[in-house]
Amino acid sequence: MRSWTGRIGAAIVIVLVLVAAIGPLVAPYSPTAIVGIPYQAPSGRFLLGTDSLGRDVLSRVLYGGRTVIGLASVATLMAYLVGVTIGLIAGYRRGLTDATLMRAMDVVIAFPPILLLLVLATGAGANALVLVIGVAITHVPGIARVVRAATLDVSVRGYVEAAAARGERSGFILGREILPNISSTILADVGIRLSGSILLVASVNYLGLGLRPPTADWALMISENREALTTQPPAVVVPALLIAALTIAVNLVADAVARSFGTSVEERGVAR
Amino acid sequence: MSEPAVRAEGLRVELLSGTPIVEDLDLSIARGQTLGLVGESGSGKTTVALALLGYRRAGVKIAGGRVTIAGETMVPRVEREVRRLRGRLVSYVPQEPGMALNPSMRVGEQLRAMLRFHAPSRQAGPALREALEWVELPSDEQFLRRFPHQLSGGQQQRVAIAIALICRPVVAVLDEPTTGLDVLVQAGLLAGVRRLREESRLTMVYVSHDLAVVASIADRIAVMYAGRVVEEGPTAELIRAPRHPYTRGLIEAVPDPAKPRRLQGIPGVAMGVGGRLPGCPFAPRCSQRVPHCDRELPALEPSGAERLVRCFEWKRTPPLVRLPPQLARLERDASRVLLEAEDLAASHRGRRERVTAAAGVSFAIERGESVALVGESGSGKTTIARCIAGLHRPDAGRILLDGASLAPLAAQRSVESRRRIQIVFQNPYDSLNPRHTIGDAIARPARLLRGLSRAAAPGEVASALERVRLPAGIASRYPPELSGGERQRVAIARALAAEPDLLICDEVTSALDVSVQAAVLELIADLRTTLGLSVLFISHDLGVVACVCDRVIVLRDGVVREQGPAGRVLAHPSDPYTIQLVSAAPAIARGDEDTDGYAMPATPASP
Amino acid sequence: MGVRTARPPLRLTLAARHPALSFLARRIGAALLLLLVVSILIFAGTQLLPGDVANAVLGRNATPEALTSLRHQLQLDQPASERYVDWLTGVLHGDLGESVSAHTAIWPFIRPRLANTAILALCTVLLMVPLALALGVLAATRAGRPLDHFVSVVSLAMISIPEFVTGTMLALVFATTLGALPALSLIGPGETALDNPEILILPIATLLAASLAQTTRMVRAGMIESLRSEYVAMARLNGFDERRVVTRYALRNALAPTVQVIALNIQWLVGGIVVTETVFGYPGIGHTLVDAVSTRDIPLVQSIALIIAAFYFAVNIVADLLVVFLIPKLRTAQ
Amino acid sequence: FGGDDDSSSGAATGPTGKPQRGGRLRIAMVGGGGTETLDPNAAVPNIDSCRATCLFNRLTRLKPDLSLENELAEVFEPNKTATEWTVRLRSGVEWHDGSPLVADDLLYTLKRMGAPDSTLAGKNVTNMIDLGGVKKLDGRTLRLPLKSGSASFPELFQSPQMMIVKDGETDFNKNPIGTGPFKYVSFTAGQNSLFKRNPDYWEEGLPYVDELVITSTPDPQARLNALLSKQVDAMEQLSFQQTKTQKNAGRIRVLQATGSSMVPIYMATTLEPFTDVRVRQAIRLIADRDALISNVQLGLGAVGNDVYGRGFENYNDDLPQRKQDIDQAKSLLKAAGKSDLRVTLFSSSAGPGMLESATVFAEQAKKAGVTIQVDNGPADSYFGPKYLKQNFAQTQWPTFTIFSWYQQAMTPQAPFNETHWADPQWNKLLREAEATLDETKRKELYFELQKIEHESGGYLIWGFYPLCDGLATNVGGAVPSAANGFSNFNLASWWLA
Ligand SMILES: Nc1ncnc2c1ncn2[C@@H]1O[C@H](COP(=O)(O)OP(=O)(O)OP(=O)(O)O)[C@@H](O)[C@H]1O
Ligand SMILES: Nc1ncnc2c1ncn2[C@@H]1O[C@H](COP(=O)(O)OP(=O)(O)OP(=O)(O)O)[C@@H](O)[C@H]1O
Ligand SMILES: [Mg+2]
Ligand SMILES: [Mg+2]
Repeated sequence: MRSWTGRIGAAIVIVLVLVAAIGPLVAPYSPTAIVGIPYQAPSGRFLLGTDSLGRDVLSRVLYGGRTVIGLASVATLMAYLVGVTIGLIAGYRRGLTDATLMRAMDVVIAFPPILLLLVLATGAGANALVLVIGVAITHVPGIARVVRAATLDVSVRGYVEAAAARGERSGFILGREILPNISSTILADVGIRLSGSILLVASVNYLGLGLRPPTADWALMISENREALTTQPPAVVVPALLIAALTIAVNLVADAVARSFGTSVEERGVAR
Repeated sequence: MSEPAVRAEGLRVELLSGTPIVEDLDLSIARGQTLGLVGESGSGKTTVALALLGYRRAGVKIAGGRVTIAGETMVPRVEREVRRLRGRLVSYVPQEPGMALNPSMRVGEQLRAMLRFHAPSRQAGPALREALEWVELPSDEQFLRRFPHQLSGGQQQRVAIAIALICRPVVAVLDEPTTGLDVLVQAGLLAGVRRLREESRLTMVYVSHDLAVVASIADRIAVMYAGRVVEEGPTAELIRAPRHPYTRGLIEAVPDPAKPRRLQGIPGVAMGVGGRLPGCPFAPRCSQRVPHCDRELPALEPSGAERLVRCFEWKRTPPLVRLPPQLARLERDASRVLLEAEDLAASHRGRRERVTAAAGVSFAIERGESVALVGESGSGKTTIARCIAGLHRPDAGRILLDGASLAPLAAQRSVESRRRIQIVFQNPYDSLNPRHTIGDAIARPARLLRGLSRAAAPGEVASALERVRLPAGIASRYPPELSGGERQRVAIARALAAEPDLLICDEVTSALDVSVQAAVLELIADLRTTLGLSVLFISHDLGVVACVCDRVIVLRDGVVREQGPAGRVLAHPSDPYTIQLVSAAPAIARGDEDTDGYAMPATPASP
Repeated sequence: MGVRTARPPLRLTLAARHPALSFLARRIGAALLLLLVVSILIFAGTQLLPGDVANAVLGRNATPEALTSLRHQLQLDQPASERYVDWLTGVLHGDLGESVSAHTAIWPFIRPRLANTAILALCTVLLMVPLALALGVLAATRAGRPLDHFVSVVSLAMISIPEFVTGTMLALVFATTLGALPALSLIGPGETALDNPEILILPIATLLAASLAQTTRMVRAGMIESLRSEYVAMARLNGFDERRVVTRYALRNALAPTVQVIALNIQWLVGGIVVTETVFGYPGIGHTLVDAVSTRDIPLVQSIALIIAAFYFAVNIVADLLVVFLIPKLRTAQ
Repeated sequence: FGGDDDSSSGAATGPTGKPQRGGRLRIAMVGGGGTETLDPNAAVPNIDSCRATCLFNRLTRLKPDLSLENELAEVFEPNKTATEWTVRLRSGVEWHDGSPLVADDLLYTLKRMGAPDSTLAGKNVTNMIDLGGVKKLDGRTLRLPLKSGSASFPELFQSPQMMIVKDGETDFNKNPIGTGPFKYVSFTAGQNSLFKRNPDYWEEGLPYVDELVITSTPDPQARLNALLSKQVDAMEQLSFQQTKTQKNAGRIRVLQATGSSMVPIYMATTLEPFTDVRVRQAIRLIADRDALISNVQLGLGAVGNDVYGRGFENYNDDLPQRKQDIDQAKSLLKAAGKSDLRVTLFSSSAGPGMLESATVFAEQAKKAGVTIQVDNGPADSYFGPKYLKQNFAQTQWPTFTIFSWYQQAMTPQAPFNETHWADPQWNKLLREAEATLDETKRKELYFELQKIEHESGGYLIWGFYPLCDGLATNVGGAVPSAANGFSNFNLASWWLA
């Protein structure tokens, strides 16, 4: 990663992940403990003041990154597991399998995302798993399409044909011959998708369809405390800034990664 | 004729990092003359061609030197000014017209846009007609309303040339205009260019990696190696008596369909950008190198009338010699048949209709025999090969191995029959998985098909590499670190690791430079004799076929037009299509014989 | 986006006979089939929700006795499959049925809300497309220079901020503090959003923030790719001036992928508009869908979801048609 | 009492002087989405009830001080044993279509509610009446025989769902005909309604404004923004934080009334672990009520004492105020063998501060060694299938009379007997109280009832929340009232300066 913006992004991501990871160890209070009266201004005791219930904002901020970062990452990972599998199979098998899988993806895309999340959240209960599944599902069709296109491309390459000619199992061909060679295509938009997941997780939590109070979560903090925007700004602004910083940073990294893949592709193009 | 049409002095082009691509390049072309610029891939031909128009690709800069076209300075000059001269003073014909024509603009519009911009005063109608006539294209409205994708490759290239000529430039730079075209189409286009050269006063720079093609077009030839011109001189003399060892090597490596003989490659690999050493860049591959060559770069010096050469030892360059012809094969013997195709029919399901790729194709391959499958692009060669390898399900017909019918798809075949037939693909850049080491790639078929143990793999890999004359150390490396020729050798080694009886080679050399091609062909010929392999050799290049094959099968539109011993089919073809193919194949008038080039059939490219 | 172009609709031979018509017919046929699948899935999904419309309608008055009685009146005691078939039969006859919570026919009930969302989305798109094209082209032609960096960073930041933050901030600044614009999208009885356009400004700005940035980036990427193409290099080698190269050569060929991006954004707009609608109390369809789910008004949920899905497919088809139109290779015979 | 208009510094006040006529009054309320209806008897969300009071009238109503007065009833009298009530309607009241209000309208309304397949809330009331035995005494008078004596019977008619509708009326969403201060103009469920002044309204001089627009705006911030940017003249339900902030900011007037509205925690007395009264008592002792009020309601609410009815005549304020007593709670739990009690508290954000109070309470319980897991369910189905089957949960009740509440939540017939309350002694006492027409006597009996609840009931009523609504400073005539959850909005008496 050569660009300075990418490096700044990476630095921010690392810092925020560290905050999320070790934050709970250094938090002065329990994130759910009521330690004061609501909406106290920052003071020596509460560095960022208190929130709507009189909990310590700093402690909740330190705890609240886990859910955003963790859930978004897990959701993105899950989306890739499913999407890559579907895309690989569709692209390699072609024909009817391909058509069926891709039409299924069309159906998923056409299913309004809010409805999906609403039904999941209300039907299966609002918990982390449901949130992760819901967010993952929204990514799957996109990933499957990209992977399918790349697979279509790679599956006619000589080495794949050679593997087929010597009678390798499909699993080997997909996993060992094709997958490693489409990984850069796949990785190129991981960052974008991750930041999309973060935004979606945050929005869903904000709408009350995701995690529920009293979980300490940056997005939830914004919605819980947003009425104190003018009276106790840190309770809203700090988590909002952290989410924005996180997504901006992830996007910066994603941009740089995509660009580095992009240039290497270009260079390959020129060299030929 | 005081001012030459093209003059380049001390031209230097570098990457932005400062690594030179082209260095101290001097050229001078008199008006009406055609200069051929040859050299292997990466030698800097395109870079030079573009620099003549004052153009540089992204990531590259023109770092020094001067270029003038008909007295107008092109380099150094600001982009805004130089751009106005492009297209009207000097124009460019790109290598791949399919990519270089605006896909969303009609042919007529692309031509008219040039006129409107560069010569608004000229009448569009006559100008269009004139330009299209030069390239032997119709100029009716119906044709002008076509989009580029509605043209054949040859037509696209002709349109590109028409665009380049429509503003009547002084100089036209043609960058590999026939590379990638079928032989017949190429022959037609070359004939057109030749006529243009004779009938107009156009000055041309003709860039190509194919010495035979350039020799048929150019008045003078400049040979490039590693960003420098290593030899320059009048075409006939240069071909007859090359003075630079590299030029000589190139000529030696060009196969000849009419007079097959063993080829001789230049050892080693061409030098890329970067890593250039202080001495002569060709020294590592040179057979007449002296210690001095490694230390100092020779200058491009006159070596007689109108000839320049960049070699300290050019006087020692031996004259071209006639190499022994290919050994003739034994008589046919039906009991020795290894593989037989019976009434093979195959097709591809297109978007709607089916494309027939083979219709009733029958042939047999004997043990130890090398059979060539030739034909123009799309004639079904690859499809037939894939049917045999079990990668494509035939519509009808049988494939017999030792008399036993084979299942249509590889997955259904026995391990043994999968082992006995191995295939090597055309593109060296995708025949090896870039994510697997060379060792893994070679060991895999041996382990899967021969049940080789994990422990025995390294030894097997080493011997396979040795067989294809690659160092054993290469086993731990990855394909991207290898050159094209090395990769094709590895692909062959991988096939050989299965200890096959039949090796299918699908255009294994067409993506390689001639010098490398020669070496790979040599290797295949050697393997045949040492291992007693049968080979099904697919190629569109009759010269290559003539060098390595015993028997030739000529294919067109999925139908066998003619088959028979290579010597007879290529020297005395009977089918009209074969006759056309043979006569269209470019060949070089070498110094060792007395042919005057080759005949040009006046077949225009079929639309 | 590149992926989309690889999808089957873009067929060469299809265009050979009745290009547009047969293309349309096949796409619409497929879309209808997919819609059926979508509607079954949605129905199945809604069956999993706890509680039912009777609970929602009766609220705190939901005595067990009243619940039974209302369920019977609303025919909720019939098997789910029967209710689905009833609804589907209605739809096939052009009747979306009755909302079980509002006791009115669904179509007149959602029509004004659909119109409101359509107005909002349309205004956003009408602003977004030219702006995104202009900004994207500007950034691409100045790639790597300060203006490009500025556009990149700003758009990145805009994409990264959730809409609910953008919306709340805009309302805080322009409505409650400056009092310049209404904070709440009040649409009077019998009016549409167009009757007092000022209520559209903040919602549009909010939607625009994210979607414009996204589209701009895509246009930029498409343009950069197009500017790197050989035909652009060739146009320069043919001596055309840069303005002509950018418009006639680069932009013209970058439009097709841009259309796909814009289509995606429109789909996103309609699917994701609910956040903005919530922030500004904008009476649109997203909101109605959320309400319908929370009141378990399944015919209403079904109908809205079906309309949204149909819209998705329609946008896809239109985009593909446009692409076919923009890429001569796809629309002309060989 | 009941309404306590806050006078903290900085709070804005309404205009003074004589009421002015005319203008368009615009109100933003929470709304109920597509379920909103103009059928007054089927009203559920506040917005329905508020519209019902604009278009219709009922027999009785609660005044801001929470005492009962007649509305359409001119006379509402019991016989000696309170088993038969005679109601005479006001004379001279006209429906919006000009026809007079008659006894048949009342009879129709009662029969509509009491129909066998009726889903209306009023069925709970009509079930007490022997509908077959109702006698029309004259054109304006009915005699209602009850199945058993009920001295508090008229109280039941103050509910907004008890509006009198016109004889034969069935479709209310298209041009409903009422007797109320406003007439119907238009209505779109989930969006807005437009009403106009009823010039022939029977209450002298009312209403003041010409037009009334009521808009559904679920998002609290959006409502406040609309009020602050003068898009509306009043908004329903300021959150506690908004109330605090806006009181200090002084840009709007806050109408605040605390009655008996509450989001208590309840324990089902027939389900483990709460079958043991000691566990119930312990749970009630765990609550730090002051902390709950200050943290959840930002100090705006009033402390509760585990009995309902604050603000009403019969509310027992002689009972000792229960306070947090962790030691006592621990020892009770120990005695009950539940020292390390773990229990799930079902909660949701279905009422103001509901979820928050669960969260705070769970924290407080830790001190007593009780682990409370808060299960936060979706608000829209909180009173759905699982309701009344949970052992430990939260609920919400608005301010209505104590007897109404008993009818809903405590008696054997109560449809929402959340605590599964079935105390024979308590039931007997209630029957006795309701057969007692003497007010002092009845009050004593009510005090007894509440004493039992205080000792062994299933509710943990830790506090009462205030109704806080926001008004633009040019709105006059608004009087705070806690009744029924929306009575701050007695829109007929409002005027615009
Ligand atoms: N923009 C660039 N960035 C990096 N390397 C470049 C660039 N342009 C050219 N080169 C390198 O410069 C060398 C010369 O390139 P050039 O295209 O001129 O060769 P060529 O002789 O035309 O080869 P070919 O026969 O393959 O077309 C090559 O090694 C190529 O990799
Ligand atoms: N995957 C495919 N789908 C559809 N048509 C195909 C496919 N592969 C090949 N064809 C068509 O089948 C015919 C035969 O193709 P094939 O590749 O066998 O020819 P070839 O002789 O190997 O040509 P080339 O010299 O260009 O490699 C051609 O017309 C080609 O367009
Ligand atoms: Mg080149
Ligand atoms: Mg081929």
